[in-house]
Amino acid sequence: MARQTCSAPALAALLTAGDRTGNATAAAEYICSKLEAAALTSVDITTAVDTTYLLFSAYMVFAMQLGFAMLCAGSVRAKNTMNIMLTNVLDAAAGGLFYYLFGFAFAFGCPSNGFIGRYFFALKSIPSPGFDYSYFLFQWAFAIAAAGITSGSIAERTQFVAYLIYSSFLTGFVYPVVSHWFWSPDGWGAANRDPSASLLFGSGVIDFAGSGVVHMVGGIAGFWGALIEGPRIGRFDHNGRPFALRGHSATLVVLGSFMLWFGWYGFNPGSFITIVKSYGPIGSPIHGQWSAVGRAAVTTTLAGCSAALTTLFGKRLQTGHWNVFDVCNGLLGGFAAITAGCAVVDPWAAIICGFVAAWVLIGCNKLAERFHYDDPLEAAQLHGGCGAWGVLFAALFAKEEFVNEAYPGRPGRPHGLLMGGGGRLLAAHVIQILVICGWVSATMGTLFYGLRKMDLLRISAEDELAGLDVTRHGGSAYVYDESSGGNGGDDGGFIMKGSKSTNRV
Amino acid sequence: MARQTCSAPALAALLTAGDRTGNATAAAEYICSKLEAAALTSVDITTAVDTTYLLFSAYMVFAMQLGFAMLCAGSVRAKNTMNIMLTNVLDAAAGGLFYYLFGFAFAFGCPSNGFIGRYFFALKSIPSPGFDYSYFLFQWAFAIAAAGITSGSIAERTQFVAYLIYSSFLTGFVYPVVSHWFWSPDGWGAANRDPSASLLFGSGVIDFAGSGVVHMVGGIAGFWGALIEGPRIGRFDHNGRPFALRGHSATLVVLGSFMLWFGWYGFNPGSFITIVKSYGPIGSPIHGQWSAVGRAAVTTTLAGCSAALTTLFGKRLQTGHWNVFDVCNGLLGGFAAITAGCAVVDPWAAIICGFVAAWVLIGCNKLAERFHYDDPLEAAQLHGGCGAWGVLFAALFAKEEFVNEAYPGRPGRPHGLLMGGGGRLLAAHVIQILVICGWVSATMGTLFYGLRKMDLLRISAEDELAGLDVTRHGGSAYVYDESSGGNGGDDGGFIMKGSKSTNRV
Amino acid sequence: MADQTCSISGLSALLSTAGSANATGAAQYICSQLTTAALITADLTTAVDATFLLFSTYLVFAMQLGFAMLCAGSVRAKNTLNILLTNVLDASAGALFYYLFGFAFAFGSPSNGFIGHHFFALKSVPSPGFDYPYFLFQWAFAIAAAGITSGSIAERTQFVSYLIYSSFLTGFVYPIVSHWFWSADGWAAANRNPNDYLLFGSGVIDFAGSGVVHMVGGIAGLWAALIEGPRIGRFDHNGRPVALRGHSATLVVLGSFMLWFGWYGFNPGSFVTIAKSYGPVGSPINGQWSAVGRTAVTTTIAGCTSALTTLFGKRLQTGHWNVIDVCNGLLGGFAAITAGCAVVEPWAAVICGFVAAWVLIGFNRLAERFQYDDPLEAAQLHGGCGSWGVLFAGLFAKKEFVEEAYPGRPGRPYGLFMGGGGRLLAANVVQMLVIAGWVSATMGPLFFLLHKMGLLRISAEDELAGLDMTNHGGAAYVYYDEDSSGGGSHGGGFMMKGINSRVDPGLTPTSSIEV
Repeated sequence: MARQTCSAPALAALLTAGDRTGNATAAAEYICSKLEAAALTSVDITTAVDTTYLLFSAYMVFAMQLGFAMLCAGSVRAKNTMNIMLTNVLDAAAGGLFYYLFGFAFAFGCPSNGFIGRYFFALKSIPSPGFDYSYFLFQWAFAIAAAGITSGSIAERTQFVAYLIYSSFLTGFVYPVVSHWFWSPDGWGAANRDPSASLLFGSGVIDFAGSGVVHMVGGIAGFWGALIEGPRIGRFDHNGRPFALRGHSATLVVLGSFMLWFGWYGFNPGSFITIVKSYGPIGSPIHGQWSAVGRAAVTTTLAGCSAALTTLFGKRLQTGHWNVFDVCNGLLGGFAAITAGCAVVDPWAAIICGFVAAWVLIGCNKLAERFHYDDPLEAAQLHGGCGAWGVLFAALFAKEEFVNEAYPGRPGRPHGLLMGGGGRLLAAHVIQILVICGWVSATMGTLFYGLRKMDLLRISAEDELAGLDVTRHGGSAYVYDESSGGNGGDDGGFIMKGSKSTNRV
Repeated sequence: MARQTCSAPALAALLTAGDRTGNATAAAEYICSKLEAAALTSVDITTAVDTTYLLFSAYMVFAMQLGFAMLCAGSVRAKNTMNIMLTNVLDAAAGGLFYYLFGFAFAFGCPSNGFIGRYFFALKSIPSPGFDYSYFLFQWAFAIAAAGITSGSIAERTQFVAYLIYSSFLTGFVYPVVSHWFWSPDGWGAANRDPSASLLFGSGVIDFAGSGVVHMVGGIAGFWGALIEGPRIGRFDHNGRPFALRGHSATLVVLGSFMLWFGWYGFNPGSFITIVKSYGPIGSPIHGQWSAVGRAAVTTTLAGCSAALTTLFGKRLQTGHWNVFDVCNGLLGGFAAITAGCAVVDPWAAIICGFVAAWVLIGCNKLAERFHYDDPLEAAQLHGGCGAWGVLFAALFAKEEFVNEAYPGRPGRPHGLLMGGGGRLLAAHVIQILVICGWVSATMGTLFYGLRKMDLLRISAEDELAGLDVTRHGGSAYVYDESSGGNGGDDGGFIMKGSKSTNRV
Repeated sequence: MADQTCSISGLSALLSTAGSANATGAAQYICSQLTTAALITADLTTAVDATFLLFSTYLVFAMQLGFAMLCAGSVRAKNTLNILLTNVLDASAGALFYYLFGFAFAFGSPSNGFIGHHFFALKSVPSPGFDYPYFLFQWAFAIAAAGITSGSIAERTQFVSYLIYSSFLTGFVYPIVSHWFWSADGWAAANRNPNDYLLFGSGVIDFAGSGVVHMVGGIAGLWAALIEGPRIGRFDHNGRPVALRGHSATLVVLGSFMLWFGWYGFNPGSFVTIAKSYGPVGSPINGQWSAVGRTAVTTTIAGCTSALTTLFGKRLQTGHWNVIDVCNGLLGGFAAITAGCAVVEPWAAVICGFVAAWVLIGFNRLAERFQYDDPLEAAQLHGGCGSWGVLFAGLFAKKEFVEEAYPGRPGRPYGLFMGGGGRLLAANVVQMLVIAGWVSATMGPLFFLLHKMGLLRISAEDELAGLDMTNHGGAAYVYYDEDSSGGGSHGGGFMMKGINSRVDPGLTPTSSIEV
């Protein structure tokens, strides 16, 4: 930064000459130019701080992709590990290209209509004020998270080609359109709509970090995918009783869950986009976005924690053992639920959010078993179910003060029903749930159905029994043992020598 | 941020009128209001930068929980993996709730007496100046780290219920009280005590990031737990000779160690809490907290590295092979030791710190074997032993300049004995070690003893032999192979059926 | 923060008497206030930059975790402990050596163009421009270079020779290269001191180190792997290659994602500062913050393109979708974009990644042809794609971005294809040649010497049994322990047969007890 220097003698000369020669103008200009420079430098630093904040948040959201990959890998059987991990890598990679080419344009291309954006294709005319590269990166990380959710639902039985098609379609079109509706200043349902436009029900949808936009979209897409594919072989026996097909590594599940937790601190607090913004009188240490950001991190933490504990005891009563898989899923359910309201609720409300989310997840899982719906990662139940609860929760518990701080400029806007803010916010949120369900079903449901009709969706029963890794990915993920004397590079052979002999027995 | 604009004509008018009409006041007010605004904007930006710094540090400290989980998982036998990982998840989750409800209040509830805080229960009246949400999050991440340490000591043989009880008690009461003593401005032993209060020995305890407050507390709690439980079955044979019960995965140990290393950059440098603070003349690029923060990161790195290398060669001489488990533990021992003094010592001193820490750890491990003390993760030796050395180290090598910068406002305060600062700091630190030992023994020792008397502490010998995962957690952590035709949910079966036949062959 | 309160009464008293000689007082008052504000702003800027640099450093450090997991997953289970230990020691030994003299060789300023000679053991740090965060950032880079090489010589190298080469590389070879191209004193640096002459009037634009880091690591690995020869069983009697697959694809993916995560510190972090305006002050988009974001975007896009290209390219060749190859392709794209990340448009990153994927595939073909064995493809990936990245920066660097990232010399050359003439390309070609020559001249003889002294390669028996059993006291994985075979969970034999047929009980006292 250039340092402004102020020359006292020069100013003194101007001031002295001031009243005598009418040269006060020069003195005033001198002083003002210095003050202007100071103000502009502050603007620069503000931008730098905000960008730093946004970029590191984006990096953390990206780290969630690692979390998804490990969570998915641990939750499937060893024979399909390479398959699911490859899909997670490609979510990020293909998502990067498609979101760059047109996804970001559909989502945030401004100015546009309320339905779909149409600028910034391939980042053309970026940067422009309000739309810098860092913002694109942050939104990209969100987009690939949505696709990552869906991959869990259809794991272990889907053709790789189908995966590539749906992933590109979801990241490049379905998700961007939804995020345009609720997050772009042009979107018809956005709470931060342009000042001149009217809000939905005078309120708009407060889906702060995307319980609906990200989690429900991913979850519902996964729901249709898993429903159309049908359950994995062996998931339900002849009498329709469910069989647990356990994931192959609890360690990877815990690793993934912790990475997701870590990344969620970028997801939720990061959604403020900026951190240097005063809410109250300037210069106050506590009335600003910095405090709200911290609060969002705290509500996120508490919701996840209470959901994890609720699940722990709830499941203990039901099954008689302490199950780490379930606790991790409960934890993530709590996070998915608080995502919508994280910025506008009090910490105590977050505990309620997590408590209910745990039961929502347990309930959805019961329902899924009843209806023979098979979702290897419980993704539809977790992200769809808890996400929907989160959207409702935000509409119930949003606090007036926080709503006005996070969505400024429209005093007297509705807030949470239980906080005395009337039902209009709730109405808007119910609309959001219905619209997301409808849109995703109409697009992704059709896509999956089309893929099935073209025989591109599900793998053959033989492939499924043998495992995708061996049939499609050139070998299994693990080779802990090798026949010491023999040929180490026996690609087709399976990991454990033992399994060969098992077959023989 | 609002942009301040300065109107030159308006100011000129005021200046011109200045001396004629006595209207100088108006001109002065105009100029001053602009200057004030600039100053307040700087304050806002400063708060935002500090919060950004603190939050990302907190996220990194949280990532240590992932590190602990992986380190613990890799260091226990495969049959207890789910158990130890579940305890790590619950440390974070239960810790989140209890620290929210009263832990933070006990620790930092201000104003209070020197022994225990009593404000901010359930974050009531947060934010208030100096106590924002981000500060709570940072302290929570520290609290769960302490509980995580203890879980390693009592791994593989503890009932899950006992775990829940001790973890809540430690995070909710024992640890917060200790952190109140040494870190809260009200604490009787704090080095940053309120200016009016007198310091312990005129010095106070400089336990910057918690070698004593975090690591010794966790380590001593673990010591009593492991001592009261007794060693694992098979750890010492009939003649009392030790048997190594090796962890099941070195990869997880290294993964965990690296994650802990990563997180330690939040733990130590992050403990400055703020980064925008000038030490010298303002405007100097190097005399400020930003430089001290960087130095703390460097001392942390060097201490860990020299400890790792010392352990490598020390163990090589003793055992004849290069052992990665030992190197990782040495590394962590170095980190635990430098934690107290990281901010107040020179980089060269950090190398001494790490070198000694490695031998302290080796010595403590020898002692533990001699006295048939069994600690699966060496947590008591590592965090207790190296932590205690770290507390002493800080009192020996603290440099005057750095002490005055990190704990300003009391010129001439004592510093390290070997740096010519007299023995008063050392005396204070010895007191800290004794007090922490006494307090943790009195509370956690009693608790563990009570649990044992109530038969809630140790699992049965049969359960221990079978492994906690199968008996308590519904199956083993790993299922690499599955008998395709058989019962997918066969919980009791072990991972690799095939390997059975290997034995038969 | 210093007190900035403005006293209205004081100033008005001064102003009201302004006509007299007291104008000086008023002016001094106003100016002192303004100067204080400016200085506080300077402090803020420093703090913001330090925060940015430190967290970038932490991310780069996380790459070491990525390397460790990638390497571990890519070797066979019997050598896992060995490779893990080398990665831990890269970081540890690297820190000590880089602290003692590596940083001094690299950035000790003022110095000559060849090697630095200040700041040994961080003496007189901090000094302006050389603060602790900067040291830490450069350390994280140095250990990355050593980490690359460890992959090339995995599974067959004695641990002692590993310690020797790693110290030498981190403490001497790499710092000198980074001095040449990154220090303000370096003979080929693009950010050279204003009065010095730039190489070809341009200097080498290797922004984050495709050449300085990746080629150095890759070429060192090339010589080592070449001198050691292939692993036993890598090529059969007829010289046909046999894939010796890594033991865990999960770890490979974990490592790749961690590297991707860390690369966001590596590339955008190489700006070192973020609070720097390019255009008129106060503009929201004309500043280093935007360039930093753009760098993150180009990095992402290059990696993504390369991964997709590899996916389909390999699918056509081998008939299956291979996650290991995709991960390597991804990393190849990152290694390639590293040189130019800050000075190219996002669309150019697509080209960079696309070509990088084919470069990697091509080099792998060549390696098989010449029976060169590199367990992690490190020489091909970091050496090959790194070289392409250096060329790419010379071809596609955009004028505006070059002048922003390397300010103060208007009219400097930029990318050939962007109309900037061939001088930048010439400088970058010289960089490639010089790096290849320097690393070959230093690391090549070192490895050859180690080879002659019998310190380089392990014995064939050790190699077959696995390094973990022979040198590191046991296997990395113990999924089953025999103590409990009497208990409920009968079932499992052990994964690694090897542990039963233990090789040398004398060497492995602890493991012999437990089995």
